[in-house]
Amino acid sequence: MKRFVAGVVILWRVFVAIGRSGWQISWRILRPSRSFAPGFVEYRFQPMGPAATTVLACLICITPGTTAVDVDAANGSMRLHLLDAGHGDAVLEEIRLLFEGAVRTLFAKEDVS
Amino acid sequence: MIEWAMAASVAVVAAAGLYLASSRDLVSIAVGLALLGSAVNLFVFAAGRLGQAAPPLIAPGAAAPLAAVANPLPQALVLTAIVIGFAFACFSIALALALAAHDGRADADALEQAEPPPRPDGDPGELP
Amino acid sequence: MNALGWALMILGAALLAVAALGLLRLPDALSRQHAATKAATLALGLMLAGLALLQPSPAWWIRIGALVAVLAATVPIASHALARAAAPRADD
Amino acid sequence: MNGALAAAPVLVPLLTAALTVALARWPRRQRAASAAGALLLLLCCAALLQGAIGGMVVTARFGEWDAPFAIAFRIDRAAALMLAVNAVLAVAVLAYPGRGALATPFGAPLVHGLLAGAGGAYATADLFNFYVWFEVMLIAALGLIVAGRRPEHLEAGLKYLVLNLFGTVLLLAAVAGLYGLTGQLNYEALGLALAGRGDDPLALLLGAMLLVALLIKAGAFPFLFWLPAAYPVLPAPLLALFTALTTKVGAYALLRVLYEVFPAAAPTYAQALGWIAVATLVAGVMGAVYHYDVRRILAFHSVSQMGYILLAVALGGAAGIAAALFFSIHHILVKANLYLIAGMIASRGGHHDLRRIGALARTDPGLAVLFALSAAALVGFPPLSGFWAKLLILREGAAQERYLWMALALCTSALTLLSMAKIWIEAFWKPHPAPAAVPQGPLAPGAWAACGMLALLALALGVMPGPLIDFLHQAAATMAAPPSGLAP
Amino acid sequence: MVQAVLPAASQAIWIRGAWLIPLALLPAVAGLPGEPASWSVPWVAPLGVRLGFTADGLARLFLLLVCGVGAAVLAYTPGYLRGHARLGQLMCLLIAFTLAMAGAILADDLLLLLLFWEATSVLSFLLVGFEHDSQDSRDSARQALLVTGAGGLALLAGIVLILLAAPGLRLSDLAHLDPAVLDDARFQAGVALVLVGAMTKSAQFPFHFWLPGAMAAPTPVSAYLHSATMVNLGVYVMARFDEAMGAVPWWEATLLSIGTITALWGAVQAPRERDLKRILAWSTVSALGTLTVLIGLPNELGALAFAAFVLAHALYKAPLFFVAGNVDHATGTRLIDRLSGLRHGMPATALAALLAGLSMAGLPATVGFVAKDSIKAAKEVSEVLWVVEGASLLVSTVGVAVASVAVVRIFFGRPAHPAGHNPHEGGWRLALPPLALAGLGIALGLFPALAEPLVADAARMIAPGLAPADASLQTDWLLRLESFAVVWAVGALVYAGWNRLYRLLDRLRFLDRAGPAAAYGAALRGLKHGAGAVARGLQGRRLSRYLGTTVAATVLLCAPWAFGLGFPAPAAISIDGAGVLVGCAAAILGAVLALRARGTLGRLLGAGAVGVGSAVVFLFRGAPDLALTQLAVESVFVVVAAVALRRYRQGPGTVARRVGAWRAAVALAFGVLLGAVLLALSGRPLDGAMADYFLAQSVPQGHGRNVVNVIIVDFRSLDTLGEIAVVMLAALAAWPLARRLPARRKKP
Amino acid sequence: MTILVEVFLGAALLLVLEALRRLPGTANRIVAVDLLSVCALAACVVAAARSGHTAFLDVALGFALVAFLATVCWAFALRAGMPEEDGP
Amino acid sequence: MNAERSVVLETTVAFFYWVMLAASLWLLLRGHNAPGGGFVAALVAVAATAAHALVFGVAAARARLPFGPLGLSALGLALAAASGLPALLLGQAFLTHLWGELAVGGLALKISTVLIFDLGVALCVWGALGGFCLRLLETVR
Ligand code: NA
Ligand code: NA
Repeated sequence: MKRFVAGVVILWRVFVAIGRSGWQISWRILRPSRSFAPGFVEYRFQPMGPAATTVLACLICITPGTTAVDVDAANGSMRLHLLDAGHGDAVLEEIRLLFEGAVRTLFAKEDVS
Repeated sequence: MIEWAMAASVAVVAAAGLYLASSRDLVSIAVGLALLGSAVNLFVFAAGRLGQAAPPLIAPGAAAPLAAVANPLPQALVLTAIVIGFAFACFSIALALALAAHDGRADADALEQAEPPPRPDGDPGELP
Repeated sequence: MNALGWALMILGAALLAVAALGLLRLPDALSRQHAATKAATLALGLMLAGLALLQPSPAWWIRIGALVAVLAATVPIASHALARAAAPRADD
Repeated sequence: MNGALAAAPVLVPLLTAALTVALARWPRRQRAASAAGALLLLLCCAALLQGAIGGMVVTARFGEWDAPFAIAFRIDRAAALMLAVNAVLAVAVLAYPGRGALATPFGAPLVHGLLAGAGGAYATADLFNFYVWFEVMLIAALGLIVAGRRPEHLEAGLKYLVLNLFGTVLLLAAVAGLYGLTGQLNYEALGLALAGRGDDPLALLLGAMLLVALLIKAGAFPFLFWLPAAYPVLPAPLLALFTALTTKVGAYALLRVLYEVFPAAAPTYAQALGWIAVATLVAGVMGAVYHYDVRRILAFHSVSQMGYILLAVALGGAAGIAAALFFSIHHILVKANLYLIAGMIASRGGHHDLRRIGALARTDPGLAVLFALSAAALVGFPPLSGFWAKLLILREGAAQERYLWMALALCTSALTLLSMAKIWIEAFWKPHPAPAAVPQGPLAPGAWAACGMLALLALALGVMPGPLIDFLHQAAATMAAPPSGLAP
Repeated sequence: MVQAVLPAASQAIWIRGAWLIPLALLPAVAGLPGEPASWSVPWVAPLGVRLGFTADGLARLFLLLVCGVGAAVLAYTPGYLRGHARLGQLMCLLIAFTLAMAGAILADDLLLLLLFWEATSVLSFLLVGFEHDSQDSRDSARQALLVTGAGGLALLAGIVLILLAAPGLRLSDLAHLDPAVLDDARFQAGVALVLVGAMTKSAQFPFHFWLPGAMAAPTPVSAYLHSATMVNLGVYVMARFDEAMGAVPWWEATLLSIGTITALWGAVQAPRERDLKRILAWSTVSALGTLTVLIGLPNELGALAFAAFVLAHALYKAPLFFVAGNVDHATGTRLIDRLSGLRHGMPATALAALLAGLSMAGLPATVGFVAKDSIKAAKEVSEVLWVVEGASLLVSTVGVAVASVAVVRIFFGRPAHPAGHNPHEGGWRLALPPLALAGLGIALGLFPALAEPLVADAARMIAPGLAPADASLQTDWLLRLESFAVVWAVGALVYAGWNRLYRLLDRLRFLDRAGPAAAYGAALRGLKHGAGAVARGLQGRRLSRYLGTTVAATVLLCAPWAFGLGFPAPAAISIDGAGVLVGCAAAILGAVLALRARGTLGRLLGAGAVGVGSAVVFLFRGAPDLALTQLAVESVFVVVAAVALRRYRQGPGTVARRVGAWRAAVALAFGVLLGAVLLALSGRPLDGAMADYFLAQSVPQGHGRNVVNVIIVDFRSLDTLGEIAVVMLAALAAWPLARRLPARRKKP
Repeated sequence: MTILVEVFLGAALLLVLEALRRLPGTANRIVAVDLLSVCALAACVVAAARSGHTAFLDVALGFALVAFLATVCWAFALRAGMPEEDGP
Repeated sequence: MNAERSVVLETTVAFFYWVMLAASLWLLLRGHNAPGGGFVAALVAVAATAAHALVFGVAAARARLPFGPLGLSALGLALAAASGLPALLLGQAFLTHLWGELAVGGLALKISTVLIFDLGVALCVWGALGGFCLRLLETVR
């Protein structure tokens, strides 16, 4: 039941994230005058199973302005590309808040920690 | 109008394909042949006329289409032609790669192994 | 319902055009990849939503649902793969 | 039974191809399967020919769909004969000891693919289906060309591919255009639909496109570049197979198209076709006169001889058609044999270049007899097959008062004599330029069997041409007859 | 090559007894009574060819020569080539040649004549080139083959025309030909071509040059082929046509002029040679010219003279060739300057030479005299031009001189011969055949009545009107002596001044440069150059040229009809077609992209864009299956493209910066042609019967609701079967091409 | 009204092709190709909407699955190191 | 293509491989009534094979093709050709398809030689193109 709820939550958040990220990038394209600086950040998390890591990476890819570039499941780290690296910490925090916990719940059995 | 557009695209794609096929770069030749194939696929499709936009599918329970549908025959012919064209495209690329691997110049016009150059005086000479 | 459906379709198509514009306007390959995947996903999603409104029948909804699922699964992977390929290596 | 027989020309080789692919890892089993397939094909084609001699036209509408809508095979006298000759050749080529392309794991399936393509092209009565079978032939031929994997093979493959693929594109466009114009694909239905359009420029243009596409396949001037570029680098058995299966199918289709699909417009095309044929004759033989590589000489002769066939096609009428078919059969048997003999010359002399070999008359008298016989047949010395072939064309050409064409054809004949004499003198008579060089080892019995069989057939054709000529006149009469209406 | 079949032993019994074979042929035909004997069975019925043979007087005369000289040659050869490794081969060829000659002479059917005629050409090629280790021998053989082979083609063309004008005509019909046929231009043209063929065979000017060249052959071959048999085949055929063609004005004039020129040419060339065989060869040319003149004479006596001279010539020329062979055999040379007084070592040969020489000189009591006398009689009766008359005088003179050279100069006088040789007879096989033939010549000269029936019978086949009274060969030769005295006297003078004449004539170098032999050489060289030019044209080796020429020729051949096409007017843009327009635009832009890209990736992506454009067109014109297939194909092709990108490096300079105008024009022309056809097509109504049938049958009979798929797997499943065969074969074809790369080469 | 969808779709296609033509480097163009396949998917959706046949959605579904391969393959090729071509 | 491993791609491709094969089967089975059919089914399967090869290596992908790629292709061709043979036994023309109903647990399933033909097409194309892609990918490993 817990995992079902987590799944639904994730689905909903994905739905919202798709909308937000699409909107965000569109806006950025249409108003290019607003300066932004793309860049990379390192995202560290509690190591989890490959499936869970994969889902987390996919969610990150859907999240506004972020894409997972390199994924290291064993060490629990990802290199993310941010469209606007200026707000990197906030974005990482949001990911941790919105997705990491839910994914961990979803893949509870698989949790290696 | 769409007839003219189709004719124009067939003409342009075919011309581009032929132009590329007669180039010296090996992969360009393969791409040119593929384009030529695409052009003629469009030609075959359009030769069956472009009148209807409804696909030739029959609704469940019906014995025949209820309204006018697109001509299914050219579609089937193009389907065959696409598959054959794809097979040839694969082969062309493989051939181009193999040729380039043998000859660092990768120049179709510089190939002269199969056809030794004839001499201008008409005498093939004593020995090659 | 119909009007809303078409409106969503048009919005989606417009968003697709915007995403394409993004290719030209954004500064580097990684940023462009954001446009190609994220905006395009939203665009397709909007169009599919519009289509769901236009064709309110299970036969359509099943397919639309399946399509959305496939897209939702493949687009992030494509995005990840592209980004991975386009990004300079970590050890560079 | 008839239905099964009608499908045999494609079904047997296709199944054999599949089987031989599956057996690719076991060469001996693969060879056995390949030989069995070829013999079965020969058996089926013999049965078809037997029926055709009795006047039976084996037809099959695949799927039993109604007449002009189904793809139909229609194996009349001409088709049955060509199929039988092909099968004979396949057996001979497979008997010939395989080296190079044929000995590779996929040599056998590609050969059977080629046979399937040719069989379909001869048997089919559907224009699009013809295109499909031609593609089958083309890709199989390409596979065999590049199987040698040496740079010259790849180069030959590229030239063959590009020029033939253009022909294919043209063919497909013409077929589609004819469908668009008439709504038909069946030869007979097309013939009926086009009967009233003798002066429709669109119909004529599409016909011209179709004919040019077939001329490209037939290696006619000025579409012949692929042939001398590709043929001379191939091993002998492949050449034998190619000479029978590729250009001849083009010429045969040309006959079918001209006299079954475009009977009304045929005279319009004949003039141009005749001049193309003459140019092909002369261009081919001049190339042969120039060269010193046996395979190159023979390849150019293939071009030149195609000119004779095209000339007969252009002359048309029952006599012209019969002459074209007779010449085709003669050429398949004799030329294929010459290619095989060229392979033997090379394996005994150690080289294909006449300047590097010699004295074979002394070391290989049997080979000399074999070559002399085939070369004389090619030149057209009576009473060998080439003589009757030439005579049939000359008679019809003179009857139609095409004196200039005939004169050029005769000049070509003289030059053919010259270049055959060249091979004889250089390879067989001349002392070996490097007397220390010894023959390269004995010739396999398979080579003798293959060449001997073909030579005997050609000889029989020369000594007793009457029955075949009669048969071909009947075949031609069927082909030249106006469309009779569709069978239900 | 025959050694494979026959035992190689050089003196096997069959070789020793081979000379009996032609003799066995003789009584079979020559022994028949005077009426023509015929034998005929159908052979190639649809072409009207029969295995028809007729033995009439003319045939018998020639057959006698073929068999008689043949027997002599077959007896002579084993002696001449004793121990030769390939003697058996040569004997087989000679026997085959005998049979071929007999066939040609007996053949009644025109095509059968051609058959044996060509057989003699091929056998002559093999015989002349018998000693094929020598370049000279090979070249001569080729020359003989080409000239007579070309003549054979003329003969073939002539026969085709003749048979067209007179279907089923046989040689024996020529004597009583329908005048309507004679008026047919095709018949006359056919005869003219036959004449050309006969001229090549009989070494008539300007085709004569192969005959002296053919002296590279072993002497027995020359004695057989080049003295009196094969070269006579041409005049034999001329004689066959003479009766029918006598009424045609150009026939006799042509024969007279050709014969005269040939006779003169041979007479002028003979003194320019030092090689005995070549001298004899030129005198043969001269004699063949004389025979042609005799056929061309418009009276019956000409025919008689022709027959008599054929006989006489054979009886002296063959022995003289044998003599030349014996001399060569004994001394290793045939150059007359180095030979003299051989009678001491070779008395029998000297005797044969003497007898044959007397006959050739036309001295009384020889068959040569008989023949010359009948020639003189024939010319006296006809009103031939003084040129012909004068020429024949000169020819006779040179004949006398040549005979003297062959006899007096070589066999008499002070003995001289190349060092290291001891001239002696080479056994009875070398001595007897020339003696027998020459002796026969003397016998017939002494008793012309013996030859009379044969000669007169032959003459009557040419001139049926020959009166029995005129057919006599008997002359009171004492009365005739004075008319020949001039010839003998001048001939003796020529002989005496032979060396001086040689030096004089040697200055006529322009004859070598401008003569037909030179023309032959020039023609061969020209042919070589022409062939080189053609080969260069056909093998420019550049694929782009090949394709360009192919496409340009295609467009040119199709274009004439493209101008008559009518096009539909462009309708207004409809909302319905917007999707198609988008697809078309994408396809066009994709094509432009592929065209303008410099890199491989750009090209591949451009092609992909064309595919996507096509798919869009399919989507908006009711072809979901097509769209899906096209898009899936494009996706899978990415694997191929990606590998290509990884592996492929463009060659330096292969991607041109500038547009090739010619290339572009050709490509565009073809594109426009396709587009125009499509446009013209769209203005026509479509016969939708086929589509309607499929749509109607799909559910009830095909059990499927996707009509396209039902077509693919059912209505036209055979196409699909072929299509998957293509796919499998393509994989097989590409399999050996896709191999792991060797270590990448470093670029400089 | 409905034509607007096609106009936008066309605009998107043209922009993508323009990007393919103009953008430098391999990575950029592969991104553009990814968008090109999205456009094709959109075209399927539009065709479905216009014709009222689910068949076109099936096309989209099938294509979406294989298009995934295309992108991954390009990405792999790029990652493995294609020769960087200067200019389009 | 020797890119280093990625857990994301490995996980998803391992999963999608089966999704694609399932989709391929789906397209094959319903091709007679809706877009799809043997060839497209085969292309989807080829895509699955190629994706698998990209991520897990060519050998692994080849191991998943029954009979090996070319054997599969030959089997497909033979199946397609053989599907026309039963008609010959009934005296009908080659490739005349036969239809029958099969009752499976109260469900009337239409079975036919058409399905065999289409299956043959799919296997032939899958084997040939899949094999070709694998062989090509091998050259750049
Ligand atoms: Na006769
Ligand atoms: Na006369």
